[in-house]
Amino acid sequence: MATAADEVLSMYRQMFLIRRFEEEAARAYAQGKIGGFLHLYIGQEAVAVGANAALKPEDYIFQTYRDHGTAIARGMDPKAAMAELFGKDTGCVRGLGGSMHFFDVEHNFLGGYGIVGGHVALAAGAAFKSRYRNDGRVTVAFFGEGATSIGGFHEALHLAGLWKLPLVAVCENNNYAMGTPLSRTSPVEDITKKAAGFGMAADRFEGHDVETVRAGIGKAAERARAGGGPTFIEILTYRFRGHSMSDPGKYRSREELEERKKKDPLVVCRGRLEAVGVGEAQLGEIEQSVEAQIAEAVKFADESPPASEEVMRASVYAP
Amino acid sequence: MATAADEVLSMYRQMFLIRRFEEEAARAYAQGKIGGFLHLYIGQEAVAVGANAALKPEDYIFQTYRDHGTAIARGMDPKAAMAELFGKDTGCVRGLGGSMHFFDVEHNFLGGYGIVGGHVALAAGAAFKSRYRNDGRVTVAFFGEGATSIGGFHEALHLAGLWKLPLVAVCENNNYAMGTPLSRTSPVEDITKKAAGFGMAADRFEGHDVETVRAGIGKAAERARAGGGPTFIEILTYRFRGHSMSDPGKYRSREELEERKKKDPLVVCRGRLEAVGVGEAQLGEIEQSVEAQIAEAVKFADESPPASEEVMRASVYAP
Amino acid sequence: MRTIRYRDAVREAMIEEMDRDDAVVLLGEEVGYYQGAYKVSEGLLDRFGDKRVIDTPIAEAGFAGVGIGAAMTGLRPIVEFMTWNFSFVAFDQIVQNAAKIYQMSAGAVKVPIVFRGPNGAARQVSSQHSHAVEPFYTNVPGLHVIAPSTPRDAKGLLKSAIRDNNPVVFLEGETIYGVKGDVLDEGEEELIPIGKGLVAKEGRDVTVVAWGRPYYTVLEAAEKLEADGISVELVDPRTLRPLDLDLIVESVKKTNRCVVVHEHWRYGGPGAEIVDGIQREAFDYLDAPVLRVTNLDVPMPYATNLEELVLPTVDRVIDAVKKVCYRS
Amino acid sequence: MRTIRYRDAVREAMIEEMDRDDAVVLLGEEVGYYQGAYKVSEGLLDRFGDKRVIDTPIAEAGFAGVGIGAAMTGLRPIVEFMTWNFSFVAFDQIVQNAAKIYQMSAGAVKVPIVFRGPNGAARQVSSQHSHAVEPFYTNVPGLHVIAPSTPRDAKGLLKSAIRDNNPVVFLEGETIYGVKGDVLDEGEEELIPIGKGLVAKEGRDVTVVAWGRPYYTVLEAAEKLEADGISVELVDPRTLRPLDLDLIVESVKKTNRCVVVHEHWRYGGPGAEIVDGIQREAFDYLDAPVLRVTNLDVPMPYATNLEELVLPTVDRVIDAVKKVCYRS
Ligand SMILES: Cc1ncc(C[n+]2csc(CCOP(=O)(O)OP(=O)(O)O)c2C)c(N)n1
Ligand SMILES: Cc1ncc(C[n+]2csc(CCOP(=O)(O)OP(=O)(O)O)c2C)c(N)n1
Ligand SMILES: [Mg+2]
Ligand SMILES: [Mg+2]
Repeated sequence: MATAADEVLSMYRQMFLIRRFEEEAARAYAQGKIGGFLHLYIGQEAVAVGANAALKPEDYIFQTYRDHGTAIARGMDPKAAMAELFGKDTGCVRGLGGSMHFFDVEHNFLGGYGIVGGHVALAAGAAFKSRYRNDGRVTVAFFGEGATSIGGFHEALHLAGLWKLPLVAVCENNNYAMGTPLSRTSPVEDITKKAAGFGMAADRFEGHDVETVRAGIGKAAERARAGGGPTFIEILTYRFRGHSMSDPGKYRSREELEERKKKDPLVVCRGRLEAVGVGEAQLGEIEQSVEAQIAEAVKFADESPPASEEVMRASVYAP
Repeated sequence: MATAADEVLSMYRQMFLIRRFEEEAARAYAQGKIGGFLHLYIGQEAVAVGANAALKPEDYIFQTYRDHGTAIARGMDPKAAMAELFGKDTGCVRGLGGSMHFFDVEHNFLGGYGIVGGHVALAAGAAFKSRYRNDGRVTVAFFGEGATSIGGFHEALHLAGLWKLPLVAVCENNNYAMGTPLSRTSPVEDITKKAAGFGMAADRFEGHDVETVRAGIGKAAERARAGGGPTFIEILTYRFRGHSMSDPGKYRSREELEERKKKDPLVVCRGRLEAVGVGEAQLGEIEQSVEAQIAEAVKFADESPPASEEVMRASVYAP
Repeated sequence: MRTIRYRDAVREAMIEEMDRDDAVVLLGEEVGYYQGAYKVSEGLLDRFGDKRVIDTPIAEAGFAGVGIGAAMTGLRPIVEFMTWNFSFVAFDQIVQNAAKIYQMSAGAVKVPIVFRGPNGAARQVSSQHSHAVEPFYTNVPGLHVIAPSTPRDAKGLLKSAIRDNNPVVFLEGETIYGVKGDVLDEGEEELIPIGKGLVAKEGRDVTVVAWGRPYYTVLEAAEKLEADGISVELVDPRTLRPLDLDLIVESVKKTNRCVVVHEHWRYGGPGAEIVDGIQREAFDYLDAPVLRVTNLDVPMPYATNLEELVLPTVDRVIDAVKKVCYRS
Repeated sequence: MRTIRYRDAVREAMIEEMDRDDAVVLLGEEVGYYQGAYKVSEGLLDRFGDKRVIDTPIAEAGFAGVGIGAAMTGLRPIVEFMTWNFSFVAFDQIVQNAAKIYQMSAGAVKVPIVFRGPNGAARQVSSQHSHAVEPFYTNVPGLHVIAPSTPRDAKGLLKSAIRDNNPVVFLEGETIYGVKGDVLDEGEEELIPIGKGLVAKEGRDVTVVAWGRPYYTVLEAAEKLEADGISVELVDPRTLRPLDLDLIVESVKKTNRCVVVHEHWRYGGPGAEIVDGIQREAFDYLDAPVLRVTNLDVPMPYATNLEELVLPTVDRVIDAVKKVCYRS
C-alpha cells in the first residue's frame, strides 16, 4: 500500500508531467506544429491532479477546452495528447478535435468542450445515468468562473440539485475569463453564493495545494457516492499563461502574476516533499523520467501519420 | 388628493374589472369566439393591480402570456383587450397576437411573451436604457415560479445584479407550472434563495392583499429609482382556474382550491373596504359600472371588423 | 390492421421500445403526472414509473443536455419538447453537443437520443408558438431529421429512431395528432427504415412532395385535381435528413413536373434543398420549373382569417400544380 | 480612395455611427478593455467610454436580450458575438424576440439592433467553433441577414444596418478580417443599401454566386479559368435576406450557367434558396443544372489537411464551373 509520501510523489510527477507537456505544446505552437486555439493549464495543475487522485477510475470527468491537464491527470498517454495537438491520426481523437476537444473513453474522460457552460448539463446527464443504473459512479464537471453567468450552468445545477444527482461541480476560478476579471462579470465575488439557489452543498478553497484539492473533492465525491447529492465547489486558482496563445495578457500586471507564481502548485508540492525528506536525487530522477516521456511524446507526434479522411467521414454518423 | 379609501376603492374596481373580463373571456372561449391558448389571471388580480398602483405611468412592464390582468391594470381599454382575443382589427395588436401577446405602448405595457423566461432579459434591457438615459424610469418584469429553472431567468438577473439596473423582478409564485407544483421543479422552496447569487436585494410576501403588494413593489421601485439597483420579489399567489382553458386541473384537490379561494383578493379587499365603512351601495355601483364596461367590451369585440391582411404584411419589417 | 390516431401511434412506439429496453427513458415537461400536454405520453407514468418517465422543470437546454449526457453513458433517452418552438433555447445543445460528440470522440461515444414533439402551427397560437423548424435542424450533419405524416410511419419511424445510434430530431404535429390511420396489429412489429421515402399516392401528371400537415392538404387538392383530369403523384420523404432524393427524382423523371409543399418558411430548408436536387438530377426531364407552396413569409398571426392565409392551402396547391402543368 | 483592412472597415463604421448617434452602444464579450477578441473594436472604449462600450459576462442570451429590450425602448445597440458559434445559446432571443416584436406590437415598437461577429471557419478551431450560420437566420422573417465580402461593403452595409429599424444579422469573417480593400476617403460617407447585390466581376460564360470567404476562392479560381478560356461573372449578393434574386437571374440569363459557392453546409440555406430562385426565374435560359460547391457535410475537423478538404477549394470551384460548361 502506497504511503502518504508516495501518493504525493506520484501527484507531483503528474503535475510536473502536465507542466512540461504544456511548455512543449507552447513551443510546438510557436513552431507552427500546432494550430487553432491552444489554452494552457499551467498554474492550475493541482486542481486536475488533486481531483483525479480523489476519484475512482470508473468516475466520469467533463472539462472545458482547457483540457490537457485533466486528460493527462486522468491517465491519457502524452503521446496521444501531443499527437492530437499536431493533428495526427494517432491523436486521442485521431486529429479531429485538437487542443479543445480531447476525449478518452478508456479513462472516462468524457471530453473537452468549447461552448462555455454547455458541457455542465452533459455531466449532469452522466450522473443521471449513474443514479438510474445505481452504478456507484460519480461525475465531475469542471468549468471556469466565467461560466457561472451563463444559462447552461444554471440549468444543469438546478436539475442536479433538484434530482440530487451524484455530481461534483467544480468551478476553477482563475479570476479571468479571457481578459475580464470576475469583478466585472459577476455580481458576487463568492461564487458559492449561487449554490444556495440550487439547494446544493458548497465548498470553497484555494487550489495551489494538491492535497487540499484532493481532500476537498474527496469529501464531495464521497457525499455523491453515498447518495447525498451534488456539491458545488469553487477552487481559487490562477493561470500563469495567457487565456490562449494569442493573448498577450495586458489586463493584468506583472506584479500580480509574480505574486501568484509564489503559489506555484509545483513549487509548493516540491517543498512539501523535501520537508518530509524526499531527496533531490529522487525528485531529479522523477523529473528526468518525465523529460524523457515528453521528448518521446513530441517525437511520436512528429513522426505519426496525418489525420485520415476516412476517419473523418466515418465519424459523422454511428452505424 | 385621493384618500386611502379612495385608492383602495379604485384598486378594487380594477381587480373586479379584471375578474369580470377574465370570466367573460372564458365564456367567449367556450362559445368559440376566442381561439388558441387562453391563460386566465383569476386569483392573481391583486398582484397586477397592487404593482401598477406602486408604479408611475412612465415605468415599463413586461409580462408573460398570462397578461390580460396586467395590461388592464396598466390602463389598457377592455374593448381593445377583448377585441384582441376575438382576433379583430380593433384589438390592442390588431388581432395579430391574441391572448398571449397583448401590447400597449401608450401605457408602457411592453408585451406579453410566450417563451418562459425569454422576456426577463428584455426587461433588463429596458432598465439598461433607463440607466443609460438616466430617465428615472423603473422596469418591472413579471414571470412565474416555473421560469426560475430556465437559463433566461438566470442570465437576465445576473446581468441586472452586475450592472445594478433599475429593475424589479417579480416572481408570481402560484405554485404551479402547468400541472407541476414547485416542489417537483425547484430544489429550493424559497425562491429568493436565488437572489443571493445575483447579489440582489430580495423580498417575499403573500399576494392576496392588494395593499401588501403595492407596498412591497413600491419599496423595490423606490430603491431602483434611487439608484439602489434591482430587487427580486417572490409573491405567493394562486390561480383559481386551470393553467389554460384546456387544463382540467386534475393535479390539485378541490379542497386545496377551496382553501385558497378563502384568500380571494377581491373578497379580502371588499371586506377591508366594508370595514372602513364603504357601503354596499357604493360597491354595488362600482360593480355595475364594471358590468356595463365589460358588456360594452364584448359588444365592441363582436362588432369589430376582422384582422387585416395589409396590417399583417406591414408588420414584418419596419420602414 | 387496426386504425389508430397519430398520437396513439407515437405512444405505442414509446411503450414497445420501453418494454423491450430499460435503457429507454422519457424526459420532458408534463410528460408524467399530467399525462403529456397533448396526451401523447398518457399512461406511461403508471406503466413505467417516475424513474423512467421524468417530469422536468422548464429548462429545455438543461434536460436536453442531461439527455445527451445520459445517452453518452449508455441510456437511450427520449426527450420531449412540449413543442419544437421551445427547442430554440436548447439549440446549442442539439447542434453543438448532440450532433458533434460522435465526431468529437472520433467515433468512441455514440449519442442515441430522440428529441420529439409537435412541430409547426397548431391553431391560433400565434407568432412564438407556430414554428416549423425543419430548416434549422436539417442543415446539421450528425442529426437525423424525421417528419412522419401518418400514424403508421410515426410508429415505425419512432421505433427505428429510438434504436438508432444517432441523435434524431423527430417532428410530429399538434394538428395531426388526431388523424387516424392503419397500423399493424398488436404484436406485429414494423420498423420503418430512416432515410426512405414513400410514394403515398401514385399519379401520372405531376409529382407533389409533402410531409406533415401539408401532406393532407395535398391529398385534398389531389382529389379536386383528379376531377380536372390532373393526376397527382404524392411523394412523402418521411425522413428529411438523410433525404431520399432518388425516390423523388425517379417520380419526377416519370411526371416531368414537380411542386413541393411545406409549412416551413420558404427561404432555404428542405423545400429549397429538394428543388436543388431535382433540378440537378432531373434537369433534362423537367417540363416546367419546380414550384413551391409554403407558409407566407411572416410571423404567424393569431386571427383565424389570417392564419388560414399564411398556411399552405388547398387552393394554392391547386394553382401551383396547374401552373407547372401549364393549365388554368 | 484609401486601402484598409476589413476589420478596420467594420470599426470605422461603428465609430462613425457612434459619433453621429449617441443611441448607438456596443455590447459584447471583450469588446472594451481587451479591445475585441479580434481587435475589431480596438480603441472604442477609449473613444466612447464604458457607458457605451460594454464588456459583458459570458451570457449571450442575456446580453442579446438586453440589447433587444434596449432597442425596444430607444437605443440602437450593436451586439457583438465573439463568433457566431456562440449565437446558438441566444438563438431563441434572436428568432423569438428580435424577429417577432415588431409584429407582436403590431408595428408600434421597432427593434433597431445589429448582431455582428465573425462567421464560418477560422483556422483549425474544429467542430464547435466553425459554423457558417446563414441557413439558421436567413429562414426567419423579421431579420435582415448581411454577409459582406469586402471592406467597402462591410463599412457601407454596417452603417446602413445600424441605421436600419429592424434586427440585422451581420456576418463577418475571421479569415477575411485581414483582407485589404478600397474604401472612400475620410469624411466621404457611403451607405450601401441593404438588399442590393453586386456584380463583383463581369464575365461571359458562367455566373458564380459567392459571398464571404468563398468570394476570394472564386476570384482565384476565375483567374485560372480565364487561362482556360472560361470567363466567370462573379455575383456577390452582399445581403442574403432580402436576397437580390433579380441581379442573379439577370446574370444567369446572360451566361446561361451558374455555380453557387458557399461555406455553409449544403442542406438548405441561401445556397439552395438561390438555386431554387434561378431554376424558377431563369428556367428557359439554363444550359446546365445549377451546381453548388459547399463545405463537406461533416463537423469541421481540426487537422489542417482535413480542414482544407472540407472547405470549398479553388479546385472544386474550377471543376464545378467546367462541369456546367460541359468542359473538362
Ligand atoms: C457560449 C460561449 N461564449 C463565448 C465563448 C468564447 N470564450 C471562450 S473561453 C472564454 C472565457 C472563459 O473563461 P472561464 O470560464 O473563466 O474559463 P477559463 O478560460 O478561465 O479557464 C470565452 C468568453 C465560448 N467559448 N462560449
Ligand atoms: C421555454 C418554454 N418551455 C415551455 C413552455 C410551455 N409552457 C407554457 S406556460 C408553462 C408553465 C409556466 O409556469 P409558470 O412559469 O409558473 O407561470 P404560470 O403559468 O404559472 O403563470 C410552460 C411549461 C414555454 N412557453 N416556454
Ligand atoms: Mg477563468
Ligand atoms: Mg406558476
